[in-house]
Amino acid sequence: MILGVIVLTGAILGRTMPADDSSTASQPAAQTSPIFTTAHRTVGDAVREFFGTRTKPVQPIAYTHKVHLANGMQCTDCHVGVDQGPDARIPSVNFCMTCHQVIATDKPEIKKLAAYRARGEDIPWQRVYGFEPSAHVKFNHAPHIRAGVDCAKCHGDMHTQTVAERKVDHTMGFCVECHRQNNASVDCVTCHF
Amino acid sequence: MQRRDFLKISAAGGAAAALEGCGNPDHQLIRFIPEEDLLPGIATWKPSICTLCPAGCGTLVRVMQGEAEVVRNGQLGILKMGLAKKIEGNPAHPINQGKLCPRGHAALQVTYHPDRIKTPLQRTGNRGSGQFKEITWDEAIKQLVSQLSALQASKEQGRLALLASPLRGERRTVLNNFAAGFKSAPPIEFEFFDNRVLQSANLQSFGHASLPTIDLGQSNYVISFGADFLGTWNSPVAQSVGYGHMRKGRPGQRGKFVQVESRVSQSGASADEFIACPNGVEGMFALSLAHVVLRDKLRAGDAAGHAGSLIDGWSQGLPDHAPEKIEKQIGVSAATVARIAHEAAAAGPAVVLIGDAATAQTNGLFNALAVNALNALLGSVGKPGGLSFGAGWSEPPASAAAGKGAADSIQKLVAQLQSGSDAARVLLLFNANPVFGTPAAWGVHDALGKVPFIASFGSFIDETSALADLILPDHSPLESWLDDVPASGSARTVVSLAPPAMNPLHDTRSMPDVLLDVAHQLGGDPAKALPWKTYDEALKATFTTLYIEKGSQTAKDPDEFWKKAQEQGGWWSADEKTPAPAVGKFSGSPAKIPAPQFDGAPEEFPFHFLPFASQMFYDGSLAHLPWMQEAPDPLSSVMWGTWVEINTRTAEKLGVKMGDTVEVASAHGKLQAPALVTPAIAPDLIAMPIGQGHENFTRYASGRGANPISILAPMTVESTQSLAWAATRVKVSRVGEGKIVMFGASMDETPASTKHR
Amino acid sequence: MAHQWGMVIDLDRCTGCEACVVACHAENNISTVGEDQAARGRAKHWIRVERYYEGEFPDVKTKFMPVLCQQCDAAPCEPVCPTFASYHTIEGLNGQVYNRCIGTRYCANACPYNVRFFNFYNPVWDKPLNLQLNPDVSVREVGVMEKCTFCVQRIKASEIQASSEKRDVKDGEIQPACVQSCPTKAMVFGDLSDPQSEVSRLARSNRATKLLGELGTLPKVTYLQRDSWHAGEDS
Amino acid sequence: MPAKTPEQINEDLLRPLGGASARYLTALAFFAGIVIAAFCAFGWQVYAGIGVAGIRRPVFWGFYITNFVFWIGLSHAGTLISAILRLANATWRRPVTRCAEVITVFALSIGATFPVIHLGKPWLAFWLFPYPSERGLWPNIRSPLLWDFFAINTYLLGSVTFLLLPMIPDMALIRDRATGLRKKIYSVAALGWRGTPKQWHRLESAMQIMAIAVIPVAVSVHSIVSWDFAMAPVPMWHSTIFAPYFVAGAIFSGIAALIIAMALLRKFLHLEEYLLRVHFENLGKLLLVMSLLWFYFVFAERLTAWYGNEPSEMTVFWVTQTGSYSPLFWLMVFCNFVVPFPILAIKKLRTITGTVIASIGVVIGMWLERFLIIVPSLSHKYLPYSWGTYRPTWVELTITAGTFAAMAMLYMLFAKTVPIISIWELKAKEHPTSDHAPALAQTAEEGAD
Repeated sequence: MILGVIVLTGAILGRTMPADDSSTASQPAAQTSPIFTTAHRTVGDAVREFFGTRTKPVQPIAYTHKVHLANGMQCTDCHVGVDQGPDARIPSVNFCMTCHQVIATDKPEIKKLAAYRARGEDIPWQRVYGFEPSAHVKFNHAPHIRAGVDCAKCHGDMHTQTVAERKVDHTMGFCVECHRQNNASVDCVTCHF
Repeated sequence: MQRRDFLKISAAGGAAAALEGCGNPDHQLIRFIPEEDLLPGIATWKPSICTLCPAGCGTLVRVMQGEAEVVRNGQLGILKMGLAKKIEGNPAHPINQGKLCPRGHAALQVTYHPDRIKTPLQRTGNRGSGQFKEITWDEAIKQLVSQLSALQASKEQGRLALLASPLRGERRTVLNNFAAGFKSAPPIEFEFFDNRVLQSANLQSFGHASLPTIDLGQSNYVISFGADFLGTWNSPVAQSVGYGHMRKGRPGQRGKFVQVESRVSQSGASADEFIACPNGVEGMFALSLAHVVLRDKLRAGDAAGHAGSLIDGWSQGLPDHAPEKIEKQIGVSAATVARIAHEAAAAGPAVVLIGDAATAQTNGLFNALAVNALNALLGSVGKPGGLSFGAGWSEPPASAAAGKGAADSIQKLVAQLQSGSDAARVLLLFNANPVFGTPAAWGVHDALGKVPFIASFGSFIDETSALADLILPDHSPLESWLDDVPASGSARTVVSLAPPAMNPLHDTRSMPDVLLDVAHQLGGDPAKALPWKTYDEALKATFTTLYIEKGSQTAKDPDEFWKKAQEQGGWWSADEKTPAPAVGKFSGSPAKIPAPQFDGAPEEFPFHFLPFASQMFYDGSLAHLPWMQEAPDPLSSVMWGTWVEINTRTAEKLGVKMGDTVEVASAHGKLQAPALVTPAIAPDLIAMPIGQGHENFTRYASGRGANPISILAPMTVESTQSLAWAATRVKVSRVGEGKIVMFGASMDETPASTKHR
Repeated sequence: MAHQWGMVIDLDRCTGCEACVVACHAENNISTVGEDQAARGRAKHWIRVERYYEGEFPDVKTKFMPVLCQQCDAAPCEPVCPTFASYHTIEGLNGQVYNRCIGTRYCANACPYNVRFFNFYNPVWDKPLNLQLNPDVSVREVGVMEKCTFCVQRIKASEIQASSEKRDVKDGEIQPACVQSCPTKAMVFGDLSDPQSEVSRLARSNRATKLLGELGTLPKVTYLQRDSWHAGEDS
Repeated sequence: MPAKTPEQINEDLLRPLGGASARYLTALAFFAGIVIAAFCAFGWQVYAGIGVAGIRRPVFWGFYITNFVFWIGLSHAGTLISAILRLANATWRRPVTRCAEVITVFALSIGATFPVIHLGKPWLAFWLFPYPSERGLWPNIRSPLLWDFFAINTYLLGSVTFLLLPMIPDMALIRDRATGLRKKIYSVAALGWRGTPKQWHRLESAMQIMAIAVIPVAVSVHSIVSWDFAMAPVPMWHSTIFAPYFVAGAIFSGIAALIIAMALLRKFLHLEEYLLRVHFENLGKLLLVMSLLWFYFVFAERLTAWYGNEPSEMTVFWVTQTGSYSPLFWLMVFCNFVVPFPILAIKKLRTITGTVIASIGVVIGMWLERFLIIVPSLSHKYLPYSWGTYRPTWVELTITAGTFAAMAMLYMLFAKTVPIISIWELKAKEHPTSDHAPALAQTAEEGAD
């Protein structure tokens, strides 16, 4: 019972972080570094991570994957670099505007896009997938693509999605099962380092 | 943890929990449109140059895309940009050959330092109070131009002083041209370890006013008088690469390394034979080695040529320096001297080095001349496995170094300010920190305080730039166009070049670009002296000259040459041919080796005082880097602090225990620091690392430890004006219990359990 | 057969300059802890240069010895971990799986070399020092044990690169940060399962010893003892 | 001393269960305050990081694991002693068994929290449970910490059963006398006890089985705790003597704790007529034996280390013998041997006060012993470059104080809810299986000899 109480207190208290950010005074010498920060911003974040729940991303522009793919575009047209390295690029507003300078300029979402560019701002996309820092996963797209893993295997069928949704739950079980089926390494440091 | 912190943090945590619904504050920052087109997660390597010490190592910077919080047009936002992530040695660079010292790695933190000056600043509070307000670049440059124009208007151009840490390559040209165009006095160069005594000796002995390039890799016998050539002296990485090769790079052949000094230095620790010798008698020791070589006819006397002729009694075989006669004075038995001389002569090629404390005695110049003569006698000059000079493309003009030290100019500046006649009215400061780097007895701080207007181009507020009225922050080296012309370290001619490795993080501007801008705004002669629009234009012009002078096998025109140099990290000659030995004829006016003088009566001040270059902080200019602060000193393992080295027996007599606070007092000041009791120092010597003791140098270095330079006596090296920083005597007393932070615990003796079996 | 990564450190070359120490900090996102915490023994240096003096001045002998995780084949740290956070990888490394670590610190007690470091607090990077962080390496949070990984991120990157080029990793292709920076080339890294590799060749030297070899931990780091100079040996 | 009637026994032993006095409440509040402070300290540690404790490199285990071993050791007071005495049919044991068994349950629960408290991430402690997860990961059965986990849980389960079984008839007794809510609660606890011969028989055989089963479990628990240390190649840890040494030490400290608990109960619950000098004297003799045994083990451990002269072991040996830890070492010898030996060996001194003084010495001494096993070895492990020291912070001190307060508080609460002396066993004559349970009067007479 005591153990239970401690575990619970731990779970709740353990992973929060003080909100105060050192003020940006112009006087460097007066500042001192804090001894610690906590692993999470808030108690809520800590609890959410403990139970593995994530908030749904809200995208600033209702980008539709369906339409782009239906028009014959490929994933790698925008997500450049996914076959070369760990991450796929999320295109910047400039990249979108190479086409949308002329295409569908009257649509409300495209107007939003143009407005961002006019203000000199990039689109603040929110992450859909991605691992918690405390999961310490070093995922690398390129070897997976070289091994012929279909994008949909991990991201769901984007032909049916408008804004990207978390269709696949990237749990460790999901990864390990696929690795096992394909005789890929399941050594821990394959992904965790 | 203080209770106060607890309450504060609890409250903050609670507030955070309450505000949680507002979402991640990072998401509330706007995102700027990226300026570069980078692939996430993929590293590119860009050549750069290490600027933290004069060695001029070539580096490769690993650049990856990252998200930086930056201010653009007065607004805080997130920008995806290429960020330097790691610095490695450039394998193609002839100096460091892909290797790097600890300081070079930490250069990364200069760019990302939290206390870097982010915008131009104008002083608001009293001088030195550290109160500044942020201004725009237009305002800042306007202020500087108006100050300079005022000097021009009153025909007082000579009252502009420029104070810089030694610059090389095109930056030096820009600064010199600016001074010349403005008709001010030439820039004053200041750094603590300026090596000018050795440069001066080399000029006299060999006709080269530079430090030697040492071919350790092919040497079989290395004798070093006080030079910490594996730690900080001259070109330490190049020398370490050579040392590794000397020790184990040639199958079946292993060179011997003998270190002669009064405290086991970073280099001395690796010696095959360590010979203790009091400070100041290094020259005598060298000459007694020469005596044995001459006496036993191991080499002919005239082999030393001109270098030998400078030494009194050389032609007679140095009768006064027979080891038997001087063994008491140098504290080394005649048998040892004879053995070393025979070993060195037989092993060949042999090379003798001198540097650091051995040249910072009042008789340092003569010590260096003696070692030069010994080198010449052993036939080490200009030979494989020996030392060579003059590989640099544009060696500093001989007159700059000959017979005068940094002290000369800075003391003159101070004297003028103190007397008020011809005193500087405007001072431009380029990273030099003489307030920290000169003895308090010189009065630099108060004198500089009298300058009506000081503008600093540094990236940090330090003891000297804290006096500034205007701060025009420079880019960090990684954000700048860099070039360098190292004078030693490689037998090849090297001209390093690097474009910026990353875009600037803050609202800073490159110092040479600002000077060009200021010169153009002033118009007239200054503008004519600096005809380039930007600094890279100036660099390109220089590389065109270089192409024309040296030619190139790979580039067909100057443009391609310029491009290839940027990709490679510079240009270097293909051949490693050392210039012909500049030994010269057997002539010259002989000089006797004078006895060293020390400040302070031995009765009152029983110990010699030896400040030494810190492996992590060099001359103190790197104390602001947290990696350097936390890296344990290799010998003492001290982190985040300073220490006073005291011999075990001496400490016992003084009743001092490890970590006790002791007071070290010279006739010119005193300081307190924790004691480090060690067997690796002479019993009559007190040593202290230079680097800590900053009053005002970012959050990581301010108010930490004590500065040994401050208590030094204003002694100069005879026949030069350089500070004889190892010529002070001190007394030591225990103050009480203290605190010393060490990474290593018990390291005095290897216990049996750690000995390899 | 899987690679067996190993290292040789030549103490006759090592000058104790600590370039490796700082290179490791830069490569592996090792946080600095500040003076107070350093005084409490919480400083983290995955590789350290141990210095020992023997004798009295002037006959004092100094010995430098870089100590990093020895990646033992019979590692005492591995069996004691209740959650398999510390385990033996296929390539013979002592893996440390941060996300699996619950912080019993048992591994650190069991390790005879004291090369394991614990995150007593969540690490602090004063902005913008956080921008220097290497994205290829995890940032370890509070309560987690960490230690030298032989720069596993570099090993993985080279292996992925080699496999994409359909070849094996070349000898000398992988250099951990310490090896890469070492000015005297005192450190050599490579595959011990390949008898032709530089590291295997050096590990067979008659100067080769293992640190605390008598404990039977079978370290994969080999030290080459200091050599001495004898007059006339070379000529 | 005249034999007590069953009614008197009921009266005397059920009296403490009545209302709480002001003195009782004050003491309870005092201990509760310390426990709350300890919880706050733990909360702070979880929030800020375990860095608020004094542990450091290389002493990664400090007060917490000391407390863990100490409390687990203390837990051997009860169940083990009571089981041995039960099996040996030592009749004088009857008033002693329950207060001993309670010590076990509480000390074990407190001790078992320390491995969680000392974790870097205590909220992940459940990873020690072998449960199926989608990750396909199980705990590492090679880790002594996992052995601990199973051993302690087994022992805790066994001890709780061993405590609860003989409580059933007493619960029934209280149930029969209580009304209202209390009656309902005690009815549940009495598990439908009617006092039928069949029930008595079952109880007796269950007790017999438990007593036999719990002894190897108890021995294994402290052996396994010792293996937490002995399995690691740490100087002075890696020793075959550790398992018996720890078990002996555990029983040693357990008896001492029992003597102190009995003395306090005797004084505050006015049980002078039940907890007699004979009990203290008999336990005192046991304590004397254990003191000698402990000394023998320490001597054997130190002698072999010294004679072997293994350099890394000798470092730790000398640092405890003459170095910075020597004051603690000699204090330990003083507390564990110099004080108890004469007191317990000389019959005249083996009084209630005497045994209590000896016991206090032993509890302090045994805590020091645990500390001296853990800290000096870790702080002087092999390479001298990374030696270190250890100093606890207020967090560790508060939590340590909190556990002692928790013990006191739990004991006080227990004494308020359950008769601390087994009533039915004292009235052994009355129930049917009295053939191997002589009367209390007889015991008292034996004591008077």
